[in-house]
Amino acid sequence: MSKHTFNIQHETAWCPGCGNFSILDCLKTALEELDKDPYEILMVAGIGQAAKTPQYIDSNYFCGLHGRALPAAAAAKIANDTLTVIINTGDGDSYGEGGNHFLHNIRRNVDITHFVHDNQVYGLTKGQSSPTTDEGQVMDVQVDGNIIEPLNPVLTAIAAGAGFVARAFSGNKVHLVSMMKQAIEYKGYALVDIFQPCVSFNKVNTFAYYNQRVYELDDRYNSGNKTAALVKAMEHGDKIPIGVIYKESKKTYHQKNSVLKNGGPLLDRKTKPAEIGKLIKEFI
Amino acid sequence: MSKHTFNIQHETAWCPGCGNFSILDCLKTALEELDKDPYEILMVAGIGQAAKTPQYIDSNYFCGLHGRALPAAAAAKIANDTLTVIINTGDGDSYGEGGNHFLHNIRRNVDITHFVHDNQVYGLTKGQSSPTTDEGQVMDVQVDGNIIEPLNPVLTAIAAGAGFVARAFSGNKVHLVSMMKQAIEYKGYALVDIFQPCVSFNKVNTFAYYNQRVYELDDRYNSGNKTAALVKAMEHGDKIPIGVIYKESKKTYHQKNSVLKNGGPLLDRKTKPAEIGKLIKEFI
Amino acid sequence: MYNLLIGGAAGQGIDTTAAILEMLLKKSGYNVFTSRDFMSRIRGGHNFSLIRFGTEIIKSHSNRLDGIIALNNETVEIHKTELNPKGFILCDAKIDSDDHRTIKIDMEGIAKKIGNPKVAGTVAIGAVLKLFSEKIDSVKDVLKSFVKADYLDVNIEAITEGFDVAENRFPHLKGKFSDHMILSGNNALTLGAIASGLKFYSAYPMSPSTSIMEYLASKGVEMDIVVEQAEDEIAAINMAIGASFAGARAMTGTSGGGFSLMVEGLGLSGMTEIPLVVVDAQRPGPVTGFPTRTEQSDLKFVISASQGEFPRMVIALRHHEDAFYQTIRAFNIAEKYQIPVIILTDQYLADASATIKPFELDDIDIINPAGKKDYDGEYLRYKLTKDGVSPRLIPGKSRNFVTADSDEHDECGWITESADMRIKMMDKRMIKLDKLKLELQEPEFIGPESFDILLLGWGSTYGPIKEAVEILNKGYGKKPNLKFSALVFGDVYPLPQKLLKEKAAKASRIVNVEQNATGQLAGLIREHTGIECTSNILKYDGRQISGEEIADRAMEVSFK
Amino acid sequence: MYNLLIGGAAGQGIDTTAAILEMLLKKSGYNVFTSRDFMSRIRGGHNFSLIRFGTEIIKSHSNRLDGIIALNNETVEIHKTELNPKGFILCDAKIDSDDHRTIKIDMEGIAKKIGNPKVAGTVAIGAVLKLFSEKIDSVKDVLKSFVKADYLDVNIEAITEGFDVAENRFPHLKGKFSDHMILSGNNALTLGAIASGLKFYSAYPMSPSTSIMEYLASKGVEMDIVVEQAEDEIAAINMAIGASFAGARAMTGTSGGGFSLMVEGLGLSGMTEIPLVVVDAQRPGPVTGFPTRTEQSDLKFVISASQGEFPRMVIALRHHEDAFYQTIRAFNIAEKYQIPVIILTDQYLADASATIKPFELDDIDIINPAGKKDYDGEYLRYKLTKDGVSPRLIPGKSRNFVTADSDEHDECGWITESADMRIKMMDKRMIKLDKLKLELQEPEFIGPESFDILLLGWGSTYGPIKEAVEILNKGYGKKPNLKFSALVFGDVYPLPQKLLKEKAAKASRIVNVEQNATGQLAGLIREHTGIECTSNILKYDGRQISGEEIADRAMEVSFK
Ligand SMILES: Cc1ncc(C[n+]2csc(CCOP(=O)(O)OP(=O)(O)O)c2C)c(N)n1
Ligand SMILES: Cc1ncc(C[n+]2csc(CCOP(=O)(O)OP(=O)(O)O)c2C)c(N)n1
Ligand code: SF4
Ligand code: SF4
Ligand SMILES: [Mg+2]
Ligand SMILES: [Mg+2]
Repeated sequence: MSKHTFNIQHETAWCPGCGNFSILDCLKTALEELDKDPYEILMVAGIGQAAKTPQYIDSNYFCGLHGRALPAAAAAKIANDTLTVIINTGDGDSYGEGGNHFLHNIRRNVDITHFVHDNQVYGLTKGQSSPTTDEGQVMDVQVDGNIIEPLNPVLTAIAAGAGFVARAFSGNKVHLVSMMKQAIEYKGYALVDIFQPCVSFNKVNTFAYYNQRVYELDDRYNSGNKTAALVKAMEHGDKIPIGVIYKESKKTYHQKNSVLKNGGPLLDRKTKPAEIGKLIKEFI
Repeated sequence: MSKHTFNIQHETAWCPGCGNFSILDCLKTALEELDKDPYEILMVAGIGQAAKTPQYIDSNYFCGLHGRALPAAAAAKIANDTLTVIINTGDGDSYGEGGNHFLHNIRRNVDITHFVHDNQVYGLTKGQSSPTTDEGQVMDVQVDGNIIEPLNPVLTAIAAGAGFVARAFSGNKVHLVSMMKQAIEYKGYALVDIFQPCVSFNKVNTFAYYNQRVYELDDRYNSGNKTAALVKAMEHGDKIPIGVIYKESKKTYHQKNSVLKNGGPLLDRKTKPAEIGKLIKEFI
Repeated sequence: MYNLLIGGAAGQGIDTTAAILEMLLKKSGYNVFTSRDFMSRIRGGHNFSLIRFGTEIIKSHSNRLDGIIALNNETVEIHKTELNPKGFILCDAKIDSDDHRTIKIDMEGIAKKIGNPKVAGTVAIGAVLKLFSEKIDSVKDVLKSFVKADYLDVNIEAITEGFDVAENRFPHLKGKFSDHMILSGNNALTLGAIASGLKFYSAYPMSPSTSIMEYLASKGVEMDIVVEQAEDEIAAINMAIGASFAGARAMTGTSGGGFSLMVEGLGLSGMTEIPLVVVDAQRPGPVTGFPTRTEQSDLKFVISASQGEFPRMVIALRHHEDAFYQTIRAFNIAEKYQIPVIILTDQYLADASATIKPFELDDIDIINPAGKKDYDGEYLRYKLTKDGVSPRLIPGKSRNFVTADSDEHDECGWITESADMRIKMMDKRMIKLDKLKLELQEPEFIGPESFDILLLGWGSTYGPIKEAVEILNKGYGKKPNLKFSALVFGDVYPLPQKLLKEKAAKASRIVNVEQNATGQLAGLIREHTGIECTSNILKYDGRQISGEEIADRAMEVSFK
Repeated sequence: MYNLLIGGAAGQGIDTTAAILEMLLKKSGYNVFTSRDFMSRIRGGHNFSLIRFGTEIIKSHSNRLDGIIALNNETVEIHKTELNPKGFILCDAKIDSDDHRTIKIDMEGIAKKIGNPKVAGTVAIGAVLKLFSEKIDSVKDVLKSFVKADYLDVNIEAITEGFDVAENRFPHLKGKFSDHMILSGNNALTLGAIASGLKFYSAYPMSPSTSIMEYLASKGVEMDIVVEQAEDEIAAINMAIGASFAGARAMTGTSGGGFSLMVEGLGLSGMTEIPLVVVDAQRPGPVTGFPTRTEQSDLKFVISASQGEFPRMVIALRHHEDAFYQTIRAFNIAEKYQIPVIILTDQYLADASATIKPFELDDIDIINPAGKKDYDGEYLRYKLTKDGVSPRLIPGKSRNFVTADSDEHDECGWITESADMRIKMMDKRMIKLDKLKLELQEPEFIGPESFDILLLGWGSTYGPIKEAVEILNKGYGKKPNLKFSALVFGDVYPLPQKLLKEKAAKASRIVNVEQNATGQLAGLIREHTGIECTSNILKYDGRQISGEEIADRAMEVSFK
């Protein structure tokens, strides 16, 4: 049994039936089951519907700029590695406006967890196509159907060098909780791309759509083989695998950085006047 | 024999021995061999050493902002598809500052050609690590060695959905010319990542380093198989393949866009006053 | 004049209900003005529209209500104090309201009865039409453009049912505006861009600018306009510049947050002398701020955005006519001087609809994109000329090379490190402002030639200020003999100074009215003319100031 | 005082040669000031350093040369007109120079002889030392910090050989500065940041800011500072904000182009009240402009950058002492008011080295990052307080939740749509400026209390302006009795006004001196005080104005 609860009394701004509710529930469950102390959790987000998640969970939070959750999160962890840093934000936020940070924070491999509420749409701005919107889908701006091939975030993340890449579905809560726990426990940057039905703006990728297609990866699947993982990540049609697609143990930023690898949390280290005196002398 | 020459009398700002010279030569040769008219070429770049290339070739050019070559190039092509639009710019420009445009212009698939002078370093700013700098390499800012895993641009491009992805080496000019020609002829976004020794700031990835490692892909390699391509793209150690790693025929932006797919170049289309009158009536 | 409020939760269809009602009222002759107040959420919360209609020209909203159409309890709760004693609250039978002014109609019941629970809101339209003594013969014509064909009949039935259960209460005022347009500020702006020959629009969604992209996208094929949703705002502006360089008339649009990301691109347009029009539809900052509300706080920002110095122009839209005609002017100036032109609008104007004369296309001159001719001598893209404007050609359209470089460059466009060339190029670029200043438009003067107090403003506060001047000059408050006039700026940068200096010299007090917290126009005016405002009326709660509020506060500060 | 120029192509090692010479001259007692002029390329072109040394305090460069050390032909060609008649041109035997002032030394021959062609430049150092009647005993000590151990001996030999072939020409002036520091403006700034307890620096390389990152990286392990090269400037500023939020003192630095990309992040710091120090090392714009040259053209930009309104402070560095002490003050103010503070420097100051008193650490007060205490009552991160400053805690360091949201929020940090809360929060944030204004530093007053003409300036023109005032008051030009004084601003925003108003009232003319094309300070002053400058001395060719040039131009404009 967990010592902590992450419930907060705060009305959400989400639509009834939205997949975000399940994701929020699962996150609370995951944190409780991991026995995390709310005061050591830092929730980070950008801007969007998904990005409101931190407001609805009892924890520290930082809701910064649209697209810029990752750099702020990574730096907060660098400053204080006793924090558990978790990003919950949207697909547009993560892969659209924030695409460059996505690529490079994978490489940076700070020990943070990235949950993408992938509703394949820009929700808060009312229904434009996002980087993961299906080709052909008629959207608010894509009036003749989206002509841009969707990004496969899972495949791209593996290719860019991510050490933990998983896919989940808000409609399979037991599985999602398990993915979340594994991602949080993973040492390094962990991505979970979560299918999240948007009842207001995505009439194609509905709950039923996902529910019919997703299947859980079982023990026969070896998530340690990169080539197999790349192939598995490309499976995205009538059947879509959910689970840990790729997992590899890698040295984290903290383990490699010559300042961080020794000594306590960065924020607790004091600058010594004597040391500054030494630097001054070098210029005399 | 070609009708045109792309030579220009203009002193370059490059260091003697720099790989950029060969790339420039090869580009001119490729354009001549393709019998391109200089006035129909638009060279595009960001900012950096490689990004000075357009200045040294007789053509139209647009040297915009650091990291922002791709969006400007794609839009110029959208405006006027009679132009041959070629981007020559650096690894930092393309994958660092410009990473988000890299991801999304792959998806956009406008018919443009992207030559990355990949010297695995920030040259113009004097030797900081770039997204492709090897791990462990001591650089100007990475004084204890670079701790960030390099991006594999070829692998990432294939994963993100690029239809033409090649690797080349400035030291193999015959091969490079062939890659350039194929890339320019390809209908859609084409990437050629070109190893380019930087004699001033990269003391690891030298001419000899590349020369020892690269080998040309031959006919036995099937560049049409995506899984094989992903595997081939990961081959990056003692032996590094050069050649077309992946090629797939895809519909271009122009072929899919409902405005562009019919009618002539966008810039030649006139807005008709009568049509505007119709729009006005809709509000009455 | 009548003031109606329709309120409810997000997702209850207030916007469509209001739009249908607006069009019907306009068609029956009224001048209609509707402003929109909504929250940054998709479902729930509290949103409302203020529909004002009458027989004069209306340019602003009012909070003194004649009627409330409440789609939920909250609407009644929040707004009933704004309702005048003879007003009405129209709502569904199941809504709690013991106010004696309430008219309850079983909208849900009616909707269910006719077979579609979603048309409950439409029942209200019918009832309102009856209350205002309208006819409903031509309802079908209007509904066609708002409702899908399959749902047309049931909606007409809903209106008819609503009409039948209500009674005539207010007389029909019989305006002369049925042949006018009714449209939002953003739609007017977009039409202006289309009329200018826009061929390429790249943007990233951001309220309150998104509707520009939406409207353009819906007309893309028809008007040969490519609308590209970019991966971010940096891409959006660099795409617009690339397209403009290549010869397609281009624009990008965003709100302040996106503009922040476009700052470097703005300088690129300035440095490479590539015409560019950028729309900043302002909302309250800093950063995300109030995403769906209104403010005028980006003025100084856009005037000085980007490193270094280059010529630019900033035009603030004051009303729906401006939105159309000034957008066309923005394109012409961008082309003529080869500079970036920023159009400032805001959520109030962007989302409000107004009734205006159909746009005149006959006397519009469009300056065509760059020449395409060959040069006999050497073609120099950045030729040093007296007025700073060099011959712009389109790449691929002549036997000349067209170049652009963000480094300092020589007349050819080649990178230079020369001190001498630097000075020449800076002077060449900056001198364009000299000629531009000669064609600036003076602010609009409102009110009597002889006055005591001069109000100043810019952009969308035009309507409220105009109304305030009328109210104040009718004999208002403590000093009914005090006379008020106003100057409202459209061109804000470079700042036109002639009329300002003339009127300021006659004023006993100058009162600056802005929808921001620091009085940015006042700062700009003092910087450029030395004229200091006596006091400020500032509002920064995200809700547009009304004529009445300005009048009240102007009275207050006129005695301090 | 002596003025030397060392010139050659990029890659010929001018920087190291100059650095060694500087240190040797300083060690022998001189006050040395070196400014750097180089091109945006790695090899070739024409670069030079101006080394000025003497027995008084030197704060600027001069182009009236006593000696030229030419590593290539071009240097002779370009600079010989600046050389005074008794000056010398020291160069390699193979360089073309028929000027009678030329001293040719077979540097390449000597270098080859002693076994390393690369030390040809070092031979010149030896020769210069001899010309200026220096000793070379302590050369080894100095060389150690510039040259790898393996190359130490050959370099010493090169110096000795050069020393031996030259002759004494200029007397040694014997200064008292041997115990002073000599360092660049960026190094002084960086030391200030380190002394402030900096723990995290994120940046993207950009001239002329890169040397901050380089110096910090070289001391990272020693001083427990994480230096992160970000993927772009947007990441850089968002990382700095994230680290600061989490309790590590953080800074980011860039030039104008990178600052353009940081604009939105700046607003985030303002809105979420997270302390942040941002360095903008200016270079000539617009956009890429002149990447390696100097300008002061980002002033208005940084003052109004980002959408919406929030409090910020802008400090311009005037000289190397400022670079250290004002950086510390920037961190303190950022922390105390929980606001972003922008430090403006420029290429001239960033790259120039000066001789200054060793920094005093004893009387430095560092305001510590946010408290870590628990609250008895409810902890409200954005508590409405009188002075606008709310209790800042560090997440994870207490049993309270620490929040930040870029939307408008309530005292808890939760998103709000309330008009009332909006006004309260805007007022709370903006009111911090009231207290900040009380601790602004007035501009430095230079010159006689009683004067005719007041020069105005800000930032790195401090040295040149100071020198100009000295020149002008010695009886200069057409009106030798005219007296000049100057005010040079360090704090530029909010603008300190007291001394300005006082001195302006006494001036018969006010002449504004700026390294830009539009006179940005003059605009700012007029906006805030109504004071109008009589004329401007503006320079925007990327080369820093000298005291002599200001004196000449001040004379000119004083008679217009
Ligand atoms: C710089 C900037 N550009 C645009 C916006 C407007 N905006 C807010 S959220 C959003 C997209 C949201 O999509 P996603 O991240 O998928 O989240 P969702 O709402 O679908 O959960 C956009 C474009 C913004 N706030 N800031
Ligand atoms: C916004 C912005 N940030 C930083 C810079 C400085 N800058 C110029 S070129 C460059 C990197 C060059 O690296 P790369 O693209 O690999 O080109 P290379 O010089 O190696 O050919 C940087 C960081 C800039 N010009 N603009
Ligand atoms: S708009 Fe979509 S994503 Fe947003 S709350 Fe509603 S259903 Fe969820
Ligand atoms: S610095 Fe490197 S990339 Fe640049 S020109 Fe020199 S060798 Fe080439
Ligand atoms: Mg989404
Ligand atoms: Mg490079």
